[in-house]
Amino acid sequence: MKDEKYTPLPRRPIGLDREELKKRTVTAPDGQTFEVDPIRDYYCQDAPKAHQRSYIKIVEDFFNWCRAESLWILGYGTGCGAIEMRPLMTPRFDAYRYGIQWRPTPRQANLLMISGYLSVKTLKRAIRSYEQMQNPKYVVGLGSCTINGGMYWDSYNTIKKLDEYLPVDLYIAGCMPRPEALLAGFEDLKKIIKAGGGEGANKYAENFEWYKANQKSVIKDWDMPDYNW
Amino acid sequence: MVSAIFIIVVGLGAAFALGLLKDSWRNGAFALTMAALAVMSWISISWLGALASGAAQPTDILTAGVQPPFAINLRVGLAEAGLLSVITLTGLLSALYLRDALMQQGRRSMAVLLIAIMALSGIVLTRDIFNLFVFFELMVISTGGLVLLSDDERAIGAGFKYLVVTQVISILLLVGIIFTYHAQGSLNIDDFAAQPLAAKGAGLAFFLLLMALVLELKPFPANGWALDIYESAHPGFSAIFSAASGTAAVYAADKVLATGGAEWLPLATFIGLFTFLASNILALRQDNDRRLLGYSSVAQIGLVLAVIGQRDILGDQFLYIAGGILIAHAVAKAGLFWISGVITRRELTAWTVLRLNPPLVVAFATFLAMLIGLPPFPGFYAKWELAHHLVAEGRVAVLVLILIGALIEAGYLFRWFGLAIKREAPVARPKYAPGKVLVIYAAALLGWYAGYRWGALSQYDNLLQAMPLMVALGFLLIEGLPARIKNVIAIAALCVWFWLSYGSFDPLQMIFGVIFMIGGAVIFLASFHETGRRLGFYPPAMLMYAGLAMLIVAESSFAFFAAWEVLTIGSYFLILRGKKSEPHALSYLMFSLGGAFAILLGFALAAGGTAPLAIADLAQVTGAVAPWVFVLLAIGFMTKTAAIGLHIWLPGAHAEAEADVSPMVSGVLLKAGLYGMFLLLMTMGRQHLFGVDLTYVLLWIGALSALLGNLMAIFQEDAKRLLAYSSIGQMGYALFGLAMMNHLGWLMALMFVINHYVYKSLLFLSVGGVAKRTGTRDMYRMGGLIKLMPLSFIAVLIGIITMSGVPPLSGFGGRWIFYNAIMTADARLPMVLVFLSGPIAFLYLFRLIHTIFLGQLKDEHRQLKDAPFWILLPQMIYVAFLLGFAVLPGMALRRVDAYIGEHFTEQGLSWEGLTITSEFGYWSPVQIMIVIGTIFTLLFLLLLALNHKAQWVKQFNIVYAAERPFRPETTHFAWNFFAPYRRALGFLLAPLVTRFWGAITNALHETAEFTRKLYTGNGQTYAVHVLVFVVVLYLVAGGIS
Amino acid sequence: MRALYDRLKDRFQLGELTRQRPDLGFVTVGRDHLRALLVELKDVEGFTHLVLFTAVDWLEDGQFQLTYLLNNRATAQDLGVRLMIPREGASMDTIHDLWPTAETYQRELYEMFGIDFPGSPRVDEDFILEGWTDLPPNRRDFDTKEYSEATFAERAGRESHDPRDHMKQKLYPDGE
Amino acid sequence: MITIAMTTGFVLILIGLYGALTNTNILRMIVSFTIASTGVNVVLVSVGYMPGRTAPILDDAVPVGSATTSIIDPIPQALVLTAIVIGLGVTALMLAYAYRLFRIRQTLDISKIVELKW
Amino acid sequence: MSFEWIQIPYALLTLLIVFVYGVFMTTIIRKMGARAGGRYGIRLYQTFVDLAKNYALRSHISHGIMFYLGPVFRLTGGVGLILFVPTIYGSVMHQNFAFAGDLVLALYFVFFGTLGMALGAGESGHPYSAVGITRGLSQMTAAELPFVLAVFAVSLQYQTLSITEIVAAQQGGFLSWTLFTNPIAVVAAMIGFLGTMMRSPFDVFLAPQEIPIGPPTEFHSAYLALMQTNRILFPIAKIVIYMNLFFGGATNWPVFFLKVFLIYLVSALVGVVFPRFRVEQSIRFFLIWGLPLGILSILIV
Repeated sequence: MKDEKYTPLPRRPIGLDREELKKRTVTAPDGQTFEVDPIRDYYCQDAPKAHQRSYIKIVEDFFNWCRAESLWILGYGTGCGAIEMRPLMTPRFDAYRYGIQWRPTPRQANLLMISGYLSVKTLKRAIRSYEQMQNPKYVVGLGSCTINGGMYWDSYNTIKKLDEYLPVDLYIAGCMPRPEALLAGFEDLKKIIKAGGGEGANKYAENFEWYKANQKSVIKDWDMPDYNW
Repeated sequence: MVSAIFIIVVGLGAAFALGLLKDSWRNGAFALTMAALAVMSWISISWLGALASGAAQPTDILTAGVQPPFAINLRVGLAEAGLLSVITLTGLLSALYLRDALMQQGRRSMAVLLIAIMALSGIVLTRDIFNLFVFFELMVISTGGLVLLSDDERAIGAGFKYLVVTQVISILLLVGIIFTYHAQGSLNIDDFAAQPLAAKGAGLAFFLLLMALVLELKPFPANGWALDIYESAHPGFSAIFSAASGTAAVYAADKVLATGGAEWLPLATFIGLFTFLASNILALRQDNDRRLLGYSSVAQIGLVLAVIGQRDILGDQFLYIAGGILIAHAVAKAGLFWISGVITRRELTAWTVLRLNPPLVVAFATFLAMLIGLPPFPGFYAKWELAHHLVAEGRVAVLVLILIGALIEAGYLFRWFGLAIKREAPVARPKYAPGKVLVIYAAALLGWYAGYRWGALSQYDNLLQAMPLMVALGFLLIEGLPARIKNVIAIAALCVWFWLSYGSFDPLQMIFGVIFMIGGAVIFLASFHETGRRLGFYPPAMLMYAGLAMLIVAESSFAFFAAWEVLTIGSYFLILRGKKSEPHALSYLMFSLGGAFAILLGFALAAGGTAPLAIADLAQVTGAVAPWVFVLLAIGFMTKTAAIGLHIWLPGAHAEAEADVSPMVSGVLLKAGLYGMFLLLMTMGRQHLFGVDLTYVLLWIGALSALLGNLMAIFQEDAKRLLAYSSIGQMGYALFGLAMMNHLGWLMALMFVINHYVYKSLLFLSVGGVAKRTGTRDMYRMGGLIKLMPLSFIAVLIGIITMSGVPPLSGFGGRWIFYNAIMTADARLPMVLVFLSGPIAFLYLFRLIHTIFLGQLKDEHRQLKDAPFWILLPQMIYVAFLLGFAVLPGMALRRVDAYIGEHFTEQGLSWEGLTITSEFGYWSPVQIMIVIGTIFTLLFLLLLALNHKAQWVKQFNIVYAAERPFRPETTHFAWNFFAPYRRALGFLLAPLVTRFWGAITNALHETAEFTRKLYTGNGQTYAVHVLVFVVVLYLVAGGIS
Repeated sequence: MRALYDRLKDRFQLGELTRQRPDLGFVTVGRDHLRALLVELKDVEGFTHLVLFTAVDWLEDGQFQLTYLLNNRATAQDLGVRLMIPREGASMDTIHDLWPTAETYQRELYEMFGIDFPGSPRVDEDFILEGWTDLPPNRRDFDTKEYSEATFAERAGRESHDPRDHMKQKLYPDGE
Repeated sequence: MITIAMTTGFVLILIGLYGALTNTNILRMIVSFTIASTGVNVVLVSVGYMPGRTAPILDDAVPVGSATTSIIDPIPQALVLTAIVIGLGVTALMLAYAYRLFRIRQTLDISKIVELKW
Repeated sequence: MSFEWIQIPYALLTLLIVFVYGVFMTTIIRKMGARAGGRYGIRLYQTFVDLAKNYALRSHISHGIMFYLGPVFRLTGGVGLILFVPTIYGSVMHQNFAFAGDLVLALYFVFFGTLGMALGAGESGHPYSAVGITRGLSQMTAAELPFVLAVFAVSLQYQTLSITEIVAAQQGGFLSWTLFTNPIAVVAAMIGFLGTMMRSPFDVFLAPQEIPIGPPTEFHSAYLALMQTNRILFPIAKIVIYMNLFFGGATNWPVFFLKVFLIYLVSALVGVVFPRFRVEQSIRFFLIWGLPLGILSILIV
């Protein structure tokens, strides 16, 4: 039952129309004026490239082993899973002994944990962080929310299928999965990587158009370049 | 030879003749007046010429044909002739200047003018005290008449006050005359000298006579009337009142004093000094140009009176000294009053209008320099001689007071000059009456001529014949040429001078010579960037270089001091050119002049007499005076190196200067102070004062400068200020090295001299170029310029690596020598400060490069280009030199090492092969370079192999906690960059020194503000001042005798 | 609480006082008296803290109910001031000058209910929802399930149950 | 005699100065200064006075030959004459000033002419 | 001393040994930290795996020339420092390139890598990098002070600036070590040592909690790998200087390993016990505790 009488209230421009991203005219110190286009001038516009394994197999296997044994997680929490991950650092679970560490910056991390439901707003940040990580990189979805929406199945603001938007390597089911399940999940992820299956970044680059279309279909105020370097 | 009496005859006759003319025939009357004045001037000048050349002898003119005392006699000697020339020429020029006013008032005013000049001449000529009274009264009456020439209605009140006071004075004078006559039985001055005053009453009579004459000199505080006249009278007349009347009155006082014997001289000295100091202090608070000039006049006459008070010790130099000061004062003050006449408004800032007429600015500067006694004007020679005489006779206190007064005077005069040059000028150029302007130029030329004569008479070299100075002054003449042509000439002049003189240099002079001349020429390359005519840049710049050139070759203390003052003045004008540099240039000048006066005192103490002193003879100074000489000279030199405590001028002066001036005043000028310190330590060595080793004190000063200079540098937001504070620190290092008094310490100081010249010039040029492009000096407004200005970035990078002493560049050499030097130094505590300051330097250097070139590029800078070619060119030369010097430091230091070895036998360096070896360690620049270069290249290749396909991203492609920046301004972390450091060590930055000097200047200003309330403006109060002055002085004099 | 109500009742033409707990009560007030009442409560009666400012959609009545929940720290009392405004063209006076925090609540109401607060700072900016273009989601005529199905991709094979029936089924499969 | 004259002269000077410094009316000041200069003149004359001698006018009463012993010192007399003349000139000038001052300021009160100060 | 070509392979050998030992040391120290916290800690080969992974990452970005060169500067600083200091006393093989300069060179060359690193981090344009740099530099300047004073005291004590000669003077029983002949200087130097090891309580400029990781925020893959390599080499290089100046140097590799381990242990033990200082607190700490000791040490020599 839509209310026909409702007229939308005025909103500030969003997306690429927002004030900060509009072209602005700037006066240089010498008095010349010129135009600055924030998106074009301040951000790299290039699309991501797929990086093929260019090494001979044994080297690639060695590297994959290294990658598997040195999983650096981006310390980024969404939803309730953020709480479940913390115990992994404590003496009780001690994920370090499996080569798992937390890094505070996506530049240095390899593993993005989506630890629960993703609202549209958070999805934007998750995509940005993912794109700022370096290839090869892995995504793990935690809990039923990332798998099929879970209890947020009819929410107006929560995505229900993470792999539509990011190349997920592994889901760990549960609501929420306990730390033990996480450890087991990491072991599975390691197996995938060692087997050469951790090519999510390449998949993302190869299907870039598809992922972007999906992302943009839910993120109405797309206000960043297509790929966040 | 026409008898001098015709001066009086012509004046009087013409005045009477004017009375016969028709009132409407004004042109004729004016012509007659001018003719009469011209004749009077001609007579005076011809006498002067004849007496000076020895063609004539001093002559007595017996007016009634009988010998005195039975008739009045006049006398023309050298002094009289000179003063007559001043008076009559002032009259002549003023009459020309007053033409409009005189024509308007008619022949009566012309007659009064003639009477005035005649009366003043009479005062000089006569030897009879009652005749003196008559001429004085004539002067009073004619002054009363001429005051009315003014357009200013207030002049009438001032004139009346004047008359009131002169009534009192004439009562004193008459009573004094009659009792003197009673006691002496004669009115002739020459008779007094013959028989000393015996009777008790005679003392009082002479006192009254003397007081009356002294009161005519407008002594403080009995001079309110005179100031009112100065303020309100027509400037053409004020010129006469200041230059001619003052001159005549001084001479009258001198004549009478000469007969009174030595016991009256202290009184004259006291009055003179008191007036000189007090009037100068009072002038600080003036904002009316003519009243300020009035105070200055009063002060100058007081100075002359003080000099007269020293006539017992000055001997045959008395005329030279007193005359020098008097003539400089007369010419300058007349000129300044004349200039004030072409300026319509009376506040000091109204003088900005002069800027529309540059020759007038030159004249203004000339007059100011003459007043303060800067080279090459007569006052300079007089000051030098006076100082030496005073010191020779132990009257150091008098000298110190004179110098303090002169410093204050320089303060307000140059503050005024700064206002005139820097405040906003009106756009429309006013129409100057050509006659008036010509008169002003004539005065300026006369000033230069007087300078030349005094130079010729001096027992030293005539400064105006010194080649560098002549070249610099020559730039005044070619000021009309385009800047680039002048720049070529300037570079050529520096190179030619170096080429002509380097043959005679020892290695020390060689290093400084190369920095001053060749270094100066390299900096001049940056000046090619300026187009147009660039008025007012080359004369001061070349004046500074002339001073530097003269400084290196100076062998006597006089030559050294003259060069020092020349370079001070040149650099002052140069610094003053900066946009907001007005207060900083002034404080620079004040510290420099204060330092120069300390040097003067030091040299005078060292000479101990009037004989010329060779710099090398400083080594022979011994005894109790030696440490004081050392202290004074060191203070003088440290004002230039901006040692802590004397540093507050430097940041502003260097920061506000133009892009190519900053390296001149920082890279080059600071080294003059170090050169002085070198000479001082080389000749005088260790001195002890109160049992303290003075070099130890220097060690502390150097260390403190290094620490605090560096510390202050890290908190600057302004890039050039940062560099300026860093200069304080760097000079502190050099001073520290020198004060260690060992071989390696000196070598390190020299290394710093070379390095500091190169990297500070380099950095100032780069920062200046960047500031030119970005339009700001605030570093936090810049950022991310590396991609747009890569060459400037490279220059700054090389500069800061060198400066911070990181291997492999040459700064490391300095540090290495430093470590070796301190191994044998005795004092260890100050070293702690130096150790502390080393890493701090790293902080501000990093800040410099980071906030300007790294971080986020701002919107408005996105399309900047690299600095202009001509500013980059010298930078690239410096970069090349630094790289070369890093590998082969021996090319400069080897010879110097040997040279220093003559002074310190121990501890040389061994320069064999590629390795430099000391007693303690070793250092191999080439090998370091190779090793570091190889490692770097290999690692770089490794990274390239791994990473050659890197994606180049733009400035907002940063991880931002999953957010994104919107504006570069809010993303560039730059402002208050070292906040934690401020929290930890900010307490060291309390501006104690600034507060100290601020308190002194405030106290002076408050004193002036308080004291000038004496001058209530009421004529009766002024008369009371006069009476009280006489009574108090009588009591004081009684106390003295 | 009652004493307070009696003091203010006539001056501000308050509606009935509803006391939910000894320390929590609600009153209704007309729009004309709202601001005066809030000022009085804040400055005189010691209700210095705006705990909550929210709305309820009475779709059937065509009205929004606004609730300003105030807290008096000294007496540990909460007082809710309730106000009905028409749903169509909903608009209310801003109170951000009384409580700066109200600015945030007003942004929320603007975004989630479509209630305008003219003059409130940044009220037209995105608050929680970024780039929302549909009906304000907290209006009851907005169908969130329909929107969700239309907008977000779904994974096939998901079953949804009514929680009550499902749990009953699961716990008591026999039907008891 | 000399003492009386000289004392009178000095008293006149002091009266004149006192008058000049306490009266704010310009005309009164000028009169006071006239009194003071009269006093000065009296002092001048009294200095030259020698008891029992006559005026230094060489006429029949005073032959040239005995002049040196019979006349008083002529110089102060000459000085007085000059001083009187000059005093007259200065007084005239002051009066002229007073006139112009009154014309432009409409007052003769010197304490009000203080626009130039400090 | 002069250069011969054979020294190049010798130096490379030293470098290799130090590198391997450094990897091992880093792991051990981290494991000790973990054990102090009750954890098992990383595996023995973990440091090496991390390094290899970072070298092997496939994609890279660059913010500019200095960003690219920063890690190169950094590692050059570390490698150079090792090579400019003789590693094993009395061994011809492990004199490295000490002929190029003495103690002063070593002291100042420390800044080389710091400067390059700071420039690289600066060009990344990340404000957190700049914040980290100001904190790091501020703290480093204060921490260097007691160390430099102690070094000067030692060179005064032995009247030489040559590291080899300082080591030579300490031979002949452990009682002739500087540690026992000049204990105050050693204490001062060790205070400075704590400050430069980037460990708690002086690690605020890395501050992983407040500002993600400080200066290296933007560095990744191969850049990060170079920097990690430096983090392995540099502490050893630094400890070698300390060992040579204060602890009698090492005449053979086992002694070297032992001494380096023990000195490293000092900072590790302090690190696991004490919480973190703010920057101005650590500056004050060095000025109040380190500086007077340093001054005392040069005054009493």
